[in-house]
Amino acid sequence: MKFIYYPGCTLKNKAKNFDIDARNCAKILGFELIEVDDFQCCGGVFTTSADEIATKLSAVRALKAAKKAGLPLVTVCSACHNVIKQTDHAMKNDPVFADRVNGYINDGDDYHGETKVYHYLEVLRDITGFDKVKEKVKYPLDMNVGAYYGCLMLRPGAVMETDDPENPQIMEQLIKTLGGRPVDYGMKNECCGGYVTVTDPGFAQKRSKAVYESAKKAGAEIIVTACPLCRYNLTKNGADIPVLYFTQLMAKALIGEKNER
Amino acid sequence: MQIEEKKPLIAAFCCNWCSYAGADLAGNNRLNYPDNVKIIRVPCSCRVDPTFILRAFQRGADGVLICGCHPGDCHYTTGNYYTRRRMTLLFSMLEYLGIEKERTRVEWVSAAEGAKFAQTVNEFTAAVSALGENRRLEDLRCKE
Amino acid sequence: MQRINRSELIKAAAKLIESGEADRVLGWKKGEFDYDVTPYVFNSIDEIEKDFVWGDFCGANFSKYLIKETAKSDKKVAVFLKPCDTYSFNQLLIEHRFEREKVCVIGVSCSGMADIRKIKDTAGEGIAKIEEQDGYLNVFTLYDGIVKIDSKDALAERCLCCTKRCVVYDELLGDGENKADNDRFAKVEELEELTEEQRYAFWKSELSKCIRCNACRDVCPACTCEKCVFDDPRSVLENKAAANEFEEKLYHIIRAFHVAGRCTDCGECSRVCPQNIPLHLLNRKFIKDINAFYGQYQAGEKAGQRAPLVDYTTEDREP
Amino acid sequence: MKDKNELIKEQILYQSGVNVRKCMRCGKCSGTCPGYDEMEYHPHQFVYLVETGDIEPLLKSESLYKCLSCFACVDRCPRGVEPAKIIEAVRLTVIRQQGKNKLTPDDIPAVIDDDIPQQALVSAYRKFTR
Amino acid sequence: MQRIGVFICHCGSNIAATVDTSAVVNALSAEPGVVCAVDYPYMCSASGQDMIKEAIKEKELTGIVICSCSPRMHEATFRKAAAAAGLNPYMVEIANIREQCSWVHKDKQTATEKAIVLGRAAIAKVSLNTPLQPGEIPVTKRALVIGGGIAGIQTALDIADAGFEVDIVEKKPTIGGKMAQLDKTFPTLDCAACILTPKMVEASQNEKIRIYSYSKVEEVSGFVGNFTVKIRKKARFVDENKCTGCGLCTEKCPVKNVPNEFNLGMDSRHAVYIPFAQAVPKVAVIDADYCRMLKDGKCGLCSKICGAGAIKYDQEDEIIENKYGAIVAATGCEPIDLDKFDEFAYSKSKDVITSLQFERLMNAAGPTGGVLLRPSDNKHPKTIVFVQCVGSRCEAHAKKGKEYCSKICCMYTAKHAMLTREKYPDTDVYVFYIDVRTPGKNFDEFYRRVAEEYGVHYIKGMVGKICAENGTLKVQASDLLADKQLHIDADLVVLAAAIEPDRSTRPLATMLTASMDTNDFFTEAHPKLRPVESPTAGIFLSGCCQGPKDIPETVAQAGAAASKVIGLLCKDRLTANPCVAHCDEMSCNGCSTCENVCPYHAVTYIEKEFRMPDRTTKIRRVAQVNPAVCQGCGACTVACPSKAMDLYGFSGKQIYAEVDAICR
Repeated sequence: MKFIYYPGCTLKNKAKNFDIDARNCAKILGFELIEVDDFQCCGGVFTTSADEIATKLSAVRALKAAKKAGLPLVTVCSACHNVIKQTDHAMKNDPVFADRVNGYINDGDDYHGETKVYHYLEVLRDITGFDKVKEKVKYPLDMNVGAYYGCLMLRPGAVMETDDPENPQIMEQLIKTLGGRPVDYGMKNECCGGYVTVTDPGFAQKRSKAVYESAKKAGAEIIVTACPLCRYNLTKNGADIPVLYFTQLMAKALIGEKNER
Repeated sequence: MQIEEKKPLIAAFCCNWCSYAGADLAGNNRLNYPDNVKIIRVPCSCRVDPTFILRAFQRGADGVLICGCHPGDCHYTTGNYYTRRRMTLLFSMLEYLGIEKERTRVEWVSAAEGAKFAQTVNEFTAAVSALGENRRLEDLRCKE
Repeated sequence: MQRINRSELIKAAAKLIESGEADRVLGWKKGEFDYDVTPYVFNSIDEIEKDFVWGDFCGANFSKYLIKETAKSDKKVAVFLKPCDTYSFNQLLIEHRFEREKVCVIGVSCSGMADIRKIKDTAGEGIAKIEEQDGYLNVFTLYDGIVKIDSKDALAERCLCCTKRCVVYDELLGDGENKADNDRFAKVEELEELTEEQRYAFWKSELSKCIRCNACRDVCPACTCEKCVFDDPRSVLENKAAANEFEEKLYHIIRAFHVAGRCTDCGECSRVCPQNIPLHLLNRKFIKDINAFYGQYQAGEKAGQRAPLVDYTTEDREP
Repeated sequence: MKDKNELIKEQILYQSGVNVRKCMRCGKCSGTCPGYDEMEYHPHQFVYLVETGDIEPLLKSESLYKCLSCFACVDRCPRGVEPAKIIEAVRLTVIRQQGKNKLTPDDIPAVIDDDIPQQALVSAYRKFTR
Repeated sequence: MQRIGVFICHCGSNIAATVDTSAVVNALSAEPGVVCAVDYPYMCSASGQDMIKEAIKEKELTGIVICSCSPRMHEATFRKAAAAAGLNPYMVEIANIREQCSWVHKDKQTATEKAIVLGRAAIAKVSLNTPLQPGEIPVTKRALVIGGGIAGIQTALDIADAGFEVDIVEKKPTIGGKMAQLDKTFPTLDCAACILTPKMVEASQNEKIRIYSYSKVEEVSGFVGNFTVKIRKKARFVDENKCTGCGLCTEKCPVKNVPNEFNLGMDSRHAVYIPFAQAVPKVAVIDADYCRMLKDGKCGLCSKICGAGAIKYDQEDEIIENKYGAIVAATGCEPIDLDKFDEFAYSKSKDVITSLQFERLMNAAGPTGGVLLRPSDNKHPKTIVFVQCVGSRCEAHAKKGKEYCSKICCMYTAKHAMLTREKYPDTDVYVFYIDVRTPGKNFDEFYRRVAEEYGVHYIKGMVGKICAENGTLKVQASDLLADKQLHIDADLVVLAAAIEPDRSTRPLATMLTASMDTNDFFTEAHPKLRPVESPTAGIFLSGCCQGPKDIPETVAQAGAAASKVIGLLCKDRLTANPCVAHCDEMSCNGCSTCENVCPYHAVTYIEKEFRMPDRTTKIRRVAQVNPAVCQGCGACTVACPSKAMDLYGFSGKQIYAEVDAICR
């Protein structure tokens, strides 16, 4: 199985591990990630305003690249996933928006939501299958892991359709598959403070603290996430347990500590 | 003998349960309306066949009014929903053929709406009178 | 020029007869003139090989014939249906007019049919013979010799905007799809743009040509009533000939209304009208309105679908 | 003639695509909002004040920059009102005015550290500047 | 040729003051077919009627026209008079020259002209009338009630009380329904069991009532007065006639860990069980999903210890076919699934419960013996948060919850709050509400007492998020009036879940050909005037299957449904309205168009053999109208392309004649 892969800028820079482990694990699990040529930054957030076109063009270009290749598009970063999925939804369901975007790009190949968009986790669950992942586990994890979803991967639920936004299980399933013990805690789908960390660090700190305290109280020894900003906020704001990307956790179980870069 | 100008003639089909009762209520409340309108009682507005309307025009009616229960209140639960579709399409077709659309009208009149019935008849009669005689859809043989 | 050639059709029909699947075939037979093709029930392969024709004049839609034909015997009848014919076929199935099990449908891809009127407009009267060759029609006329007409220029109006596909078949010859991109409602819209007086004048001049030959009704695959209201003394609408203007209008309005929501827009009514009345413009008005008011609907597209006039939503528009 | 307030309201409703009249005043958005205590005006008030057309105080409020766009209010609203989209539309009304950017390049060096992901800066820029 | 008599009423001066009645007499007597035309001050009076009767006999009239008030006033009167004189009552037509003429016009000349036109139309119509005989339908004098909750029990008791036999079909092993699970009832706080169980017993002991418990309706055919119903009596593996309900088997059964549905899974029961102590019938039932004997053939303990020899492992489902004159749907409601409301941690914490679970926790026969202990650790909760409108009043596109108000939640939540504070005054009780809706006798007074005297914190606002953390439920909510976000550490959270029709309702409605709304509640024949009847004749509605209701309303509606049933069953025969559709088979295409538009499913199709003019025969599909079911709306007549469908009393020909008369 082949996918067009949209890593996003942060994964090329501050979150290289996230990207490298995603690629390594894909190799082991037997699917191929073909990076989008010259991808542009997704913009980090989806602007909900009806008259915002320009900020969504890079997502449309990525979607069109996948459409052209005739392959599904996959992302690992929750933020990229959110922007691309929401843009795709708008292209599919909002004809006015789609007309304006297509009119702007105007390359003779209009896009109307033809590309299937997956999050890496969805590929594991819906295409590879967790049972297949399980077969490849060499070093089963023996720890309590708190899955941290944040908001971008889940909401708006009607568009993202990744999982039940109020009680997601996809990362828990992965943790179990890898031999770990998922820890359920109330704040797993609440916001870490997000981009407000730039303008109001104190506020972001409160939100992050609430999240990792909740995970710790529930017995988590480690937190996994799919978002570089979540990881940054939690780590910077005093999480005293490790915060890893879920791909890193997978790499631990599939490849082992030693091979960790 | 003086030749009178022909008064416009209007045939009204009223469903037994709402609109006919609404017309009765207009009477009970002594609300005046023009005598041009003659009411034909049908069990439900959905009994009104398009040919009844064409027949009326053929025979010299200048306007045709169809009254039924408000959608959702039909005595037979769904009858007026069919009426609504049938008449929408029929009237659109008549307009397409060049028949003035002011000559046809559907109005939902409940048994409590005597005033609405009277007002509808007033307005409709005025609209039809303004058009004058129906010449586009009549059968000359019926004029003797 | 048809995409599928005659021999393929014959092969398909012969196979059904040989295997005993069907014992007769409803197809097109040569008529008096090349352009005058008539429906015929072929009872043997020999007969088919001899008289069966397939070409640009095979416009006739056989769906309606199946009502009587299926009732004749318990054996299956094979029938050729072009994409547009299959919609009529389905519509009749929806209305329980015959049993699907008694018919073998051979779906035939169609490249559009020629309109003899268009040919006559170019070549004039006195057509002795028409041959098809490489996308052209060679028209042999008594007065002007051979006139060469591009097949495309002779295409019937209904074919110029055909986007139909074979929606039902047991066997399909070719892809069974058409993708013309003309707007079939263009003429309707043009009329709608006119003033009331102009519309009235248009229809008055068109409908006054009507001679009440009933050809439109007799060919119409939606007009399959056991007893037509215009023939039924009980109906009060009965009359044999239009006595005046009103009756022409009444007849055509009522006929269009009776088939509204069931008309598949096959265009047979206009094809057979000896007076060239554009009757399909009445049907298309209803189709256009139905699409605009109640959502896109194509009669006969799906088995079991509910016609718009026997359906409703609580939110329908007001008349 | 429509007054300025009405025009702003119309603009906000168009941009957000939200029908504020669907709100039944349950306050679930504000019950669920993680930024509540940082805000002067709360999600339900954004919806309500846009509905009444009393938008001026919102335009002046710092609350505009406290919304995390976490969409919890959007997902949990029983009436499908989507308060976060209203807040975003109000914010855009402000920052699209000349010189009203919340974040300027000069602000960046102060907040930047070695680990901050590009994503944070890009997102904040997109939310807080024209 | 018809011989028509025309009778013109003055109605005192009501008509005569505006209409020149003698001019009308003159004009109408000249109409073809009219053999007599007379006027009289009061046609509806006894002497006026006598005049009509005499004229019918004397002049051998075949049809009469009365020019008078609206047919809605006196059509029935004049039809009776005609019948008394030997004329078919459907040979009467009324010209409405009062309400629609003399009362709305002022000018005598024009009013007179119009009266003449209306008279002519009536004459034209009556000339084409045909004598109609109202059909008669025999009535099976037995009713079926589907659902054995309080609605079904009350309906059955009332029907039986009137002397008719009635059967109850209940899908559970016992009747009682949701009410049996309740603790106390608002606003009087009667114990639910104390008022319900006597009714259950009464139903079981009433010789007119037969209870089919653990059964369901499998098939329904027929029409009003004549339904045939197949009932599947599921195997309970216990002989109902032998079992004494001693309960020995239910104690000895080795399978003990079956979630107890009666207590909503908060405790367990055995594989053989009696749902609750006052169950009716008090007969054990074996749960085939858990019983070791039925699953693996190993055990048989219950059979060994049953003194009555009632255990029957080889019992099979039984199909019973009965005939009924009327059917009452009383299938009730249930709380919605809260799977999609995990912002309230419903599936994460055992201490987030529904209100129905709370009823069981407060109930002396519940899993905790009536002591309020929370499910996770059996500790007494000190802080309880009630959340109202969970899944009610949601927008349709939000895709979770229902659009309607569930109606009962405000009151039961007030009750729960009160009972909690009364029994455990040391408990803090918070109620989060959007609106408190308490229309009902003594309802608002009750709610005010809860708020004012019981120290319950009523907070206007909604809970946004609940996190379960180390045994504490962290409740985050808004207090709209204080403009604050609240953070409450609760021990127990009670969600007032919306109620929805029982899941069995939709397939049942299909069987009954009764219509439903988009929420799967049954639709009533008229929302104001016929609230307990379905539009389908002979089907009646009782309780929450028609819409959310509390107990008093349910009981009231149950009684109303019963009285409608009694009214039907009292009759030996039903007189059908003869103005119904009929099909001319020769013209019928069999196209099903009429079937599609008929709201009553009165049209069916048969394959019929026809003799053709050429002496061959032909089998054709043709429509048949069931005159007992048809209500005569006429939708089919217009839909029919060949006009094979026509309507007695309002035939196409009659209406054309009226049109012609009016437009003459």
